[in-house]
Amino acid sequence: MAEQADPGTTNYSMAELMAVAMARALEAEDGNLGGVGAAAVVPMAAARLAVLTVAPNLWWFCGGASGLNPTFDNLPRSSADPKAAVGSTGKKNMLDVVDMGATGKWDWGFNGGLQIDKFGNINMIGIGPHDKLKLRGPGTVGTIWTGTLKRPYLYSMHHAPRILVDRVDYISGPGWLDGGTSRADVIGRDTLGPQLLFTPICVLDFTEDAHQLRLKSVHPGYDKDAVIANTGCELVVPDKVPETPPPTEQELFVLRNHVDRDGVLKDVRATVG
Amino acid sequence: MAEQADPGTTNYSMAELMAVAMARALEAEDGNLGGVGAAAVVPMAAARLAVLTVAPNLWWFCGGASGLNPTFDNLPRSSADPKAAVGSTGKKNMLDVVDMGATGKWDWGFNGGLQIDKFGNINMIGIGPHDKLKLRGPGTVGTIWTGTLKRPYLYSMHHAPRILVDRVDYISGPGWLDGGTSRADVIGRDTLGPQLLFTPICVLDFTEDAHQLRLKSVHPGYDKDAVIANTGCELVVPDKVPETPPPTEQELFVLRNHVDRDGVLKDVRATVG
Amino acid sequence: MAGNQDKVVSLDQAGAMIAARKILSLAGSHSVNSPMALIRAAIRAGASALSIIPPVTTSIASDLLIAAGAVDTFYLCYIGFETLGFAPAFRAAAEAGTLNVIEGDEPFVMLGTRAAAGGYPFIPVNKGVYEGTDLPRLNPMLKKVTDPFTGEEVYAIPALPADVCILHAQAADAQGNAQFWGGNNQELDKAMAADCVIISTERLISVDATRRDVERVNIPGHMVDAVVHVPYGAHPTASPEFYGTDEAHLKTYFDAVRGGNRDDYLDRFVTGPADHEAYLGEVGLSAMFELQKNA
Amino acid sequence: MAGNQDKVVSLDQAGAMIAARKILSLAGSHSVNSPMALIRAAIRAGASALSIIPPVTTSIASDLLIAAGAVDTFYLCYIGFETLGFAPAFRAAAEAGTLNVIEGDEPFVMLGTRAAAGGYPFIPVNKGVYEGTDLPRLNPMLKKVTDPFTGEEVYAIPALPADVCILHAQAADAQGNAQFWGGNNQELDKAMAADCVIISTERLISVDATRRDVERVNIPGHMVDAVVHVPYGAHPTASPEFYGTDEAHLKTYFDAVRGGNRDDYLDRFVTGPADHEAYLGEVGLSAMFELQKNA
Repeated sequence: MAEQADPGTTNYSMAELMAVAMARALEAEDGNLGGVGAAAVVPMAAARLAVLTVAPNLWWFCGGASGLNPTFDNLPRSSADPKAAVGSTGKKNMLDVVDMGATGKWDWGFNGGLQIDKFGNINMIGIGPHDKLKLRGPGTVGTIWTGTLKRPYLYSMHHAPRILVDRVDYISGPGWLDGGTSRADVIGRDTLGPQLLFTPICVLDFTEDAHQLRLKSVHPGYDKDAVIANTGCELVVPDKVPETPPPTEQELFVLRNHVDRDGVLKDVRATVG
Repeated sequence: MAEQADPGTTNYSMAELMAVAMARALEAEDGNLGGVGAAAVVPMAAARLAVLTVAPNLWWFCGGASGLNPTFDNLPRSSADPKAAVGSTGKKNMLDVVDMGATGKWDWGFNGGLQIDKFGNINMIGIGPHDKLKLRGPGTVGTIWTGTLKRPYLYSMHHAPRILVDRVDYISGPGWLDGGTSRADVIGRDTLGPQLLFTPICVLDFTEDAHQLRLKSVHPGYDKDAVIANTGCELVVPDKVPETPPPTEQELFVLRNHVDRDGVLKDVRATVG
Repeated sequence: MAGNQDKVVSLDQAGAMIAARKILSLAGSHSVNSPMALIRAAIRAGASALSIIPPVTTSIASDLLIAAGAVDTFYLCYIGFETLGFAPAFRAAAEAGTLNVIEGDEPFVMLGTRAAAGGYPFIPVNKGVYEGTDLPRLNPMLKKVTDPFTGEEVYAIPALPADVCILHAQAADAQGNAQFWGGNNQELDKAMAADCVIISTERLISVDATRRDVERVNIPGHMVDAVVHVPYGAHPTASPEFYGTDEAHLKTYFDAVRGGNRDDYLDRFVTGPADHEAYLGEVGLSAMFELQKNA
Repeated sequence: MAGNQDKVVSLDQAGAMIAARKILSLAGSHSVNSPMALIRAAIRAGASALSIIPPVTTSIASDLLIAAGAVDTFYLCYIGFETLGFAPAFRAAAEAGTLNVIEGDEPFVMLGTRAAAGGYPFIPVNKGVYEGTDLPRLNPMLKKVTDPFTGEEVYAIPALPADVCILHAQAADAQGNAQFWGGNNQELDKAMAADCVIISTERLISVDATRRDVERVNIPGHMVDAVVHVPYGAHPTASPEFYGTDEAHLKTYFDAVRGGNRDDYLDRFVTGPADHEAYLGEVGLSAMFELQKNA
């Protein structure tokens, strides 16, 4: 059964660690436009932190409240909270958000899933036969845009064999599909599949040609074996896997004083197993 | 050659007379929603005057400036002038205006044409063969919505044989088409064809079954014969045709003090012949 | 519905108007600006066998209707209770097979609504949108159409018209001119796509007040059939600039439904209270005032 | 074009960007908010063989480009000079057969733009829209398509993407976040339907000023490629809250082109002045200030 993920220290929470790791990855997107959706408190924190640290020119859209580049320093629990739009430089209509999905104008975005498979495909639909789902998922929301996003990023607040599976029951968000050239063949060559996957215990990427899930770094307090034991799919595990560098003092300072003054990330639930 | 229309008195201008006549007609539309488009200074004045006299619950959309139910008392020369939206209770996007055309949600509207024929069809396209137009018209704008408007109204600032023709060269705004049941047959029974046509010398309506142009009243200073002489199509002319009642003192007071304080309607050009 | 200059009705009247219709469209986003008082009124008025077209993300607004047994068919894009978990009534009904779920998504709901708003019979989408996904297989309402300009086959999303659209506004006047503060502007298309539009509002303002601040008007009154003045009418969801989401109340609901005590919740908060004022009494006015701090 | 945080370019640079492209989209309405300084710059930069997709009503913005010989193809909805009469250069070129006119209309231009903005290959329209009119016969870009949901044949309007969209804003910041005061909101879809978006602005404001008044932002900067600071950049058309339409100047233009003296006008106001400041000198600053009274 799932247990609360342990960041291996009392210096920061697991959600804080994940937000920091995700923020760092956004350095590669500086100047590019992306977004976070519903139920996305950690990606929201990551985008705001990235702007204040490694990606000052990041453009980001904040879900339901619809703000572009908000400057909140009290992280809301929901992107739909109007306070998530504080200090925005613009507001987007939901229709425009969809239009930009359909026209492939989003550079990056964070998405999660009920299930994520070894090629980074996402399932938000459910588990079991569709006419009699064993687990009825919450619906696909914007996961379909992983097919048109130039570079999708994935995350899951839970790392468990039931979530990281060999093959998703349904593809609501296309990843690298069957790996290899399959995504390029089916969707076209304008977009890439998932770049990274963040979980409570590690960061994963995808191999260069097969586009298969590969362990990239393990969070403090966990090791390779813990990752393998809690993963339901085949995993490429290099001989040497570095530790995810823990949040620096500066990152924690900015996170707690300019992103999340209320400490919302202290009690966001993240689980293992 | 066309000459300036003479209102038969120095008490009011021809454009003022037309605005008053058109405003009176809007009594039948009290509570209903309609609009005026581009180059529509007289319909704008008429709608505003109607609200202040006979149709207090009229809903009307004012063209390019996009205001609903504006309360200007300085009539602008153009509906695109931002001052045309003064005091509005709402603004409409152009897309919504089109959507409402396509879904048949406009109750009434005023439209004009390069040519108007005996069944109230409108041509804004031009005169002559389409690949070599003798007169290139300004384009159809919203005249196409006469097909979905519940009750179109027509007007022309010019009354001449070249304008009121037997058959328009092109239909950009469908009227009663070929008369009789043809409009109902082709477009459906949800909308009616044109109700009235206002010109500088008369008001016309359409016969009940054939839906053919019929003289309804002649403006002061003109008579039946003048109308017939300046009309290029067959016209149903009843034995007795009343005079259009001239503007009352109260109508002129409201028009000049609450609709058109700058006297824009004093020099709007209206011609005969 | 332009004509009437005074569209104000009582909450009970609005509930009966909703209950008389079958396809119900909602806006709001997640746990913000949901027309909760209208929903409770519709349940009290006996709404049943509804088809729900929700906004792209929905929470208690839809789940409560399902919990009350008022829903047959649900056009799904996303339903959930964020950090609390899956929508409990939705999940139970879907897994039990008592709810017909249309497996929709953002383009399906947004463009189906846009098509209905604009009178397009359908909207064809870019080739890339559904490639590589299982959606076309799972959603029989998606069909292929041949693009007459290129000869290519593309997916078509049908227009999704509604019988009635219910919305919660921050301010509206008696003509129905309504302001929605915050959110992502799904309201206008939702209203245009519906035969009947009913608006609950925090503040009922004068038409002159509307004219003073016309740039804030999101829906012009000619599209609106009824206006209900319901302060705190979005509770337990948030009303921007008035009050924040009542997280504790959401948890009360969530725990009750997941714990098999949905009737207790319905009795106490939906069917039990005689009117909206009684509901607020049950919630507690001091709790309501406390939520204002978090607006 | 999100990346760059400073998109400010000179008017000459913007003119060259426009002149390097072929399908030009304009917003503004009639003689309000036309990007006239950009248009003059594009003519000076040698713009030629353009296809113009105008707003639903256009006036001197399009007619001047035609007068300058820069236009091959014109997507017509409505062009005119209101009380002055027909657009003189358009009419002469169309009647002489030197201008390819696409016989469009409101649904064609608006929905073609919407389709391009949203990535729909086309938009099918309600059956009633074109019935009884000659438009389908005169506009070969309208095609029939079979509605896969009903089997009925309906008309389809193709997406009308543009290479470049030029707009005049009342305020914009260096990131391209732009405000359009007044008008009927054709700008956003126009911008989304274009590969490149260039905005001239009355006021160049700080990003902090944008944040202070975000509800006025109509186009977010990530859609914008270049911003040009051009006070009086809409002259002789109006700039809402800054100045009214210069009716006398429109008549000067109208009389010159209709009277066969278009080159005199072009020399004096378009190709002659060394820059925008020289243009304003030719118009006369006191005349400009006078127009402010009519804003």
